[in-house]
Amino acid sequence: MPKLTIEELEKLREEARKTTFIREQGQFRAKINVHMGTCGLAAGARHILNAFLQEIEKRGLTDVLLTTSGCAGLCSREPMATIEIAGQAPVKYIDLTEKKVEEIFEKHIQGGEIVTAYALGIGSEKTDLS
Amino acid sequence: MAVEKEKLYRVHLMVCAGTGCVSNHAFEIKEALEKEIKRRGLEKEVKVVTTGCNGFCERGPLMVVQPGNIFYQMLTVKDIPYLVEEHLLKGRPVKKLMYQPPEEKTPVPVLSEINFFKKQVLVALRNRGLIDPEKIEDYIARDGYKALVKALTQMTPEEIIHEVTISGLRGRGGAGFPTGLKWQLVRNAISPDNEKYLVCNGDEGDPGAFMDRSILEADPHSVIEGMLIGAKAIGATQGFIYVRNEYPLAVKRILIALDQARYYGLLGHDILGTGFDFDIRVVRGAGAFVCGEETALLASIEGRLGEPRPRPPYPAEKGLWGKPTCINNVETWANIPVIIDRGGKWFASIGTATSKGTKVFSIVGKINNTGLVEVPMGITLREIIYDIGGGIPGGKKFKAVQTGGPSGGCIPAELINLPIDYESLTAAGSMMGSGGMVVMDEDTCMVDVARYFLSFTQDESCGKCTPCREGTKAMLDILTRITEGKGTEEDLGLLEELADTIKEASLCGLGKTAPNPVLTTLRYFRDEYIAHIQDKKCPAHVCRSLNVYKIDPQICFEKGHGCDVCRRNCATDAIIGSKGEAHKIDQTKCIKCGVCFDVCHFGAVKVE
Amino acid sequence: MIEAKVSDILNRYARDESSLIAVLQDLQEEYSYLPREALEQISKEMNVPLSRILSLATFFKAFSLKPKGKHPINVCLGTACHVRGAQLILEKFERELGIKTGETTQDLLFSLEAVRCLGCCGLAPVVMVGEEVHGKVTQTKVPAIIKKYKK
Amino acid sequence: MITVTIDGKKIQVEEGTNILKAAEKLDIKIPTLCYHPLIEPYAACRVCLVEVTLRGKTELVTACNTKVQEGMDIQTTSPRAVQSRRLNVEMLLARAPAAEPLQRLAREMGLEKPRFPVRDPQEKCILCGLCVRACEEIVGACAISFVDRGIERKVMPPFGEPSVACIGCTACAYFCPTGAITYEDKYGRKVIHDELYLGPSTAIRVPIRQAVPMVPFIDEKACIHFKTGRCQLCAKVCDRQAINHEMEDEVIEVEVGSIIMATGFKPFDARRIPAYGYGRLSNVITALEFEHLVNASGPTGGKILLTNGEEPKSVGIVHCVGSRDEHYNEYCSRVCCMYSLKFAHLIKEKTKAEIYDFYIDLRCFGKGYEEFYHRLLEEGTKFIRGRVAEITDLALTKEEEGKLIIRVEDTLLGVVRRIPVDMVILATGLEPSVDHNQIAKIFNISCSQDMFFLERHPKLAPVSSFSDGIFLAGCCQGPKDIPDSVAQAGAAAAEALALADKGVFALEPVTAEINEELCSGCQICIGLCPFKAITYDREKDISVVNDALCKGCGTCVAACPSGAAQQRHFRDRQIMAEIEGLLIL
Repeated sequence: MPKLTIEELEKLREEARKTTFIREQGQFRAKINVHMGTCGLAAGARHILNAFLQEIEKRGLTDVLLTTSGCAGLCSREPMATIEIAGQAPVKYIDLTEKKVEEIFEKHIQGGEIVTAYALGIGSEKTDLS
Repeated sequence: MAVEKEKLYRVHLMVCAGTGCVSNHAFEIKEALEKEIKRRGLEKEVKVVTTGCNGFCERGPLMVVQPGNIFYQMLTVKDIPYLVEEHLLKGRPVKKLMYQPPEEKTPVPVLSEINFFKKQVLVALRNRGLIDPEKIEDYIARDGYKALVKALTQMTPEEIIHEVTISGLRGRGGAGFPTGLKWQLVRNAISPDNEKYLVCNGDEGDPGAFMDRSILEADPHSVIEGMLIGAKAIGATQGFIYVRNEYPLAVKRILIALDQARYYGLLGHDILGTGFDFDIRVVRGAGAFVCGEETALLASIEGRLGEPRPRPPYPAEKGLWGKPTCINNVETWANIPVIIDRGGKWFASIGTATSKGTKVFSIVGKINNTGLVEVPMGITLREIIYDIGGGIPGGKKFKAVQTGGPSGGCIPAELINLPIDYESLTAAGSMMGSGGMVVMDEDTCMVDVARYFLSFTQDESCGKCTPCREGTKAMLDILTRITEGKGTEEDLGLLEELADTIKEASLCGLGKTAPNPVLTTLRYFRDEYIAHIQDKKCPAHVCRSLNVYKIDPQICFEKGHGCDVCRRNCATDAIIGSKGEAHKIDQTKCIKCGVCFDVCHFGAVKVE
Repeated sequence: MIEAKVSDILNRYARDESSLIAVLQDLQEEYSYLPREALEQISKEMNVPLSRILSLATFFKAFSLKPKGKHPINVCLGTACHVRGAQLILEKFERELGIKTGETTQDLLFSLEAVRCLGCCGLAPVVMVGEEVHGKVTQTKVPAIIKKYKK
Repeated sequence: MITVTIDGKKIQVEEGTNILKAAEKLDIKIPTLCYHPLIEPYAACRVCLVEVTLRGKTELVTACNTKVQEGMDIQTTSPRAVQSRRLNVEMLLARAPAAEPLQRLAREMGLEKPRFPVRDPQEKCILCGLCVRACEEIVGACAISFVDRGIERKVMPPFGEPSVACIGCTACAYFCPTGAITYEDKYGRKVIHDELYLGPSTAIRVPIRQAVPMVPFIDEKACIHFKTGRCQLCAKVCDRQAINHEMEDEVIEVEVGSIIMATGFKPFDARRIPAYGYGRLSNVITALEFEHLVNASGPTGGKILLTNGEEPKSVGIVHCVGSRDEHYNEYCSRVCCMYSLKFAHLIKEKTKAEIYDFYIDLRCFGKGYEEFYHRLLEEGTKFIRGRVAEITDLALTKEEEGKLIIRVEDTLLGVVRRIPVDMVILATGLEPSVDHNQIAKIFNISCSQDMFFLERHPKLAPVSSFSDGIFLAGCCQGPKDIPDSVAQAGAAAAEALALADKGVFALEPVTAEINEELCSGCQICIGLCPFKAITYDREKDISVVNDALCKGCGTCVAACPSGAAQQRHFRDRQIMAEIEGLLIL
């Protein structure tokens, strides 16, 4: 599509942003942290991660950050993910499946409503560090 | 050039592919990463992006993991499998590959927390490490060509020039001429056939300076966009980017960027459908420092000898092929899009009263964090050297910093609180120059440094005018004499006399500034000259003719048991002795190369 | 042979003087020096006086009128390298190769040049052999570097 | 006009004037080395530095390329300027200690020896680039250029070899202020390098010394402008703007009533007599060359010198070179005897040389000529009667070494002599001019046996030719000295004037006519008519005689196959009647 018009340039910018936004240190509306320790991986955390990724891509969101972290400590309830909406306390979800991910994404991340059925609890553990 | 639709990845690995890191095998790291990611089946989630220079060259090869801004440094191919498994698979950043400041015990994981990066304000380098310089889409995503749209659709040439004028931007190539004023001059200049040219000076010749290279490598489109805006402002239809041929990577990336911009119609005829025409050609330099001087550069673009000509007429009136020509340096052009996008006032809010905005410096020499930094004008030398540069290695004493390359001068340790701007540097006898900073510690001989810079300018003098051609040679002869212990006190007077005349009488900037390193070292470090002349000693043990290498027999025998390493490494068989006994140096054979000093593990070799 | 190559290079550019330096650069890349016949041909075909070509060819450091070695060794004498002892490295190379700076070994394997700043100041002192960069070089590492390319 | 102050004096100069020229107007001299008014300023030597204050800013600028601006205050002798200039000269002196203008400048500044090491005491080049710029800007040859850079910089043709681009104009040497570029005087011209031989050394010259009119001309073959399209310096420096390179040769048609031929002669080419060694032996010269030599405005300023620059101690003058010689010209050239005597007299007057005159007969026929000959005898010129057989430099005895030996039979003594001399002057004779054959054809003039133009009658019509209205003057008719030439020219002019004065011309009635009825139009007569008097009338298909051109020679009458051509006064009928009359007697 050579020879851009000004509108096309803006469209191209929007497109490009959809894939590069994660490099920015800007403010994200929501942060998803998939716990990927050995146990998490064994329990299928990979699929959960991919499911979240697909949701973001499908919706073309640039304000939702997807990260991973190590073992969350509760190995029996893996795969787990922590979702944090800016300004709110983080929520840990347990025993995730791809189907649950879709629901959580729709209701919690997009709708702002915690899906209590899958949630372990709100807030994080207290630590001495940091 | 078909554009593939980009996929969303959860992780971007930003591998630095600037010249420094490439020299450190960054591309091998990239290949290893890709191989390992594939092996682990992560190729759909993790993307490897090669970026331009990140600035922290000392620690290369470098990689930043996004999101999270996790900074890895000094990577080797061996580290990669572990790094991929731990960080990308298990989500556990690898501490041992992170940067650990010398004075602290714990590594710093996040890039923005590292002192080297913390104090920097990125304007010209705004995209470094964040985009793939070979992808125009990455640049566009970060508001690239937004300023161009604004300039083309909402601003008149006068408004553009006005915006640049109120920004207070001054030429970043060295002389610090107000950019807005220069543009106005070129705009006002009359060209018989209405043709005007625009040139980007990327002939970065100062040894120890590499900011232009870095910008061209990391963010070529910012320069192209700046030139497009400049072209609209002054009414030019053709631009040239003059790049040193010693920077092959920069040449390659700028050529790719030009192709991409042309593909999208951001260069050529009827840009973005606004009826504006402009195109850019790349001209490679061929190895002559003097071509950084604007009239010499223009001659060289025309295919003539890179020899300066008298000014006036200035290029703004009569430049390339006699037409009005606007020459700005790479960094200046890269600043333009931001100024247009965010407004001149915003830019002017950074910096000092007379020096606005930020400046890119390369800090090299005897410093812990060698690299490229962008800082607001007015920052003190101390902040740059200690806070950003991490101080002097090995706990040595800071002696001086040389700014402005061969045209600049040495600023002594006493002036460490000097704020960095055009005026204060000039007052201190140095200059801003293109932004090279060479840090020197107590082991640096200032006479040798002066001699070094003079040998550089003498070697690079084009030979046209008498003072520069003959004068620098005469000065170099004297300095060489002094470093060999053959100097006399009259020599200092003659040096000063020569320096004054060369400064006043030379044709171009190269000659006019060539004596600066000598003049400033004479001003601040006269005692070192005197030591060379009167005591025939080099206090820093750098001037080899004045050094004497000796082996302490006691240490050699007791600690090293006559290890014989020095004898085996000696180039001239000047070391006498055999294994198990104390060694000796035959001074008649010694060429003072210092190898024995370097190889002795026991400190038995001494320099006097 | 040379004639065809030169024509090939000339065809890459517009035949006006502003392309002259680029043509010479390509020629230098092709042959590692500027052969006399080639310069004479360029002069004729580009309609540029030979004297002007010669003055360019001797002015710019990138050009050489004499053949270069197979492995050009460029020792960086930039500021950062200088303060970290690059001069000694250069002299070590001179001694090891038995040639002076600017010369080529008899077997046409190496030529030794001093250059001003390769832009890798973080790795000072730096030596570039062909395209390969060697950083943080010491005098004792020099023989090994030479040996690597002797094969 | 712009007002500036130079050394405290105010002056008004035109806009665009450089400081150097402005100062010149006040008789203030600023030293320069790399500046030349005909070449673009280069500002490289930096010895014309002056201190300039403009709008409160004071700086050193080069006077050669800085244009004056309103309100400039220029100090040519400020301590700062003087100091910088002096040091620049000192530095240059260390580079080129043998450069004379530099030495002079240094002495004026009170400099004896430079404080910097001298690399080459013989060096003269100060790298001012005038040669390079002249070769490029003015000549357009681009045969030389700067090579290398910085302290290694030098001027050279490509690869240091004689350049194919060089046109041998020696402009480089001309503009070189220090004599660092030299040329040799060879083949009678300046030679920059041996591979080149390109005609005479200057393109603008006077045809010969003492030429009349004394007007120079541009030799297109030697002129740079006609080779490269550049230069035109002569036009730039000519105040009267008398030079126009665009001018071309043109053919002018003039209708005249009569023509005086004065096409002159050419001197005999002495090379044709190999035994005399002309062109091979350097001190054997021709009479004309001696005239150049002895001329006060000549190459030696009128001094009689040998090629080695010394005065000759003995000179031989050989008469009758190419004249009175059955191998070349049998006739006597008439002037050689007398000019040879003049030469002998001049040599005697200017040098103390011994003079030998080798003659066959001395022909001193004019008024006062014999007396001149007697004076020469008294002056001690040695006259030897006999034709010179050979001139050689092969010495047989010690006295002959390094000399030219004239071998001659002294017919008065009847012995063969070898006479060693330093210089030989060949008294070359006069020959018809190079193109006399063509001229003769165009004007229908007959030539005599010696190939000079033939007069109508040696006694009764010595200045007329056989063509009416064409007269002869001077040596085109035969060898003559100046008085004879002048006399004949006067006579020719009088003849021409007589025609013009009358305005009408009475034709001889004895001309041919063609009877229209008998003429078959065969045109045989047209080809035969020596005076081109018959033309062909296409309409009537007959030949027609032009009465004004016909000389009544009768050729056409004799040749006409149909008897259509008849000669008035000599018609067949009349001739037959005459024959009959004779037979009756």
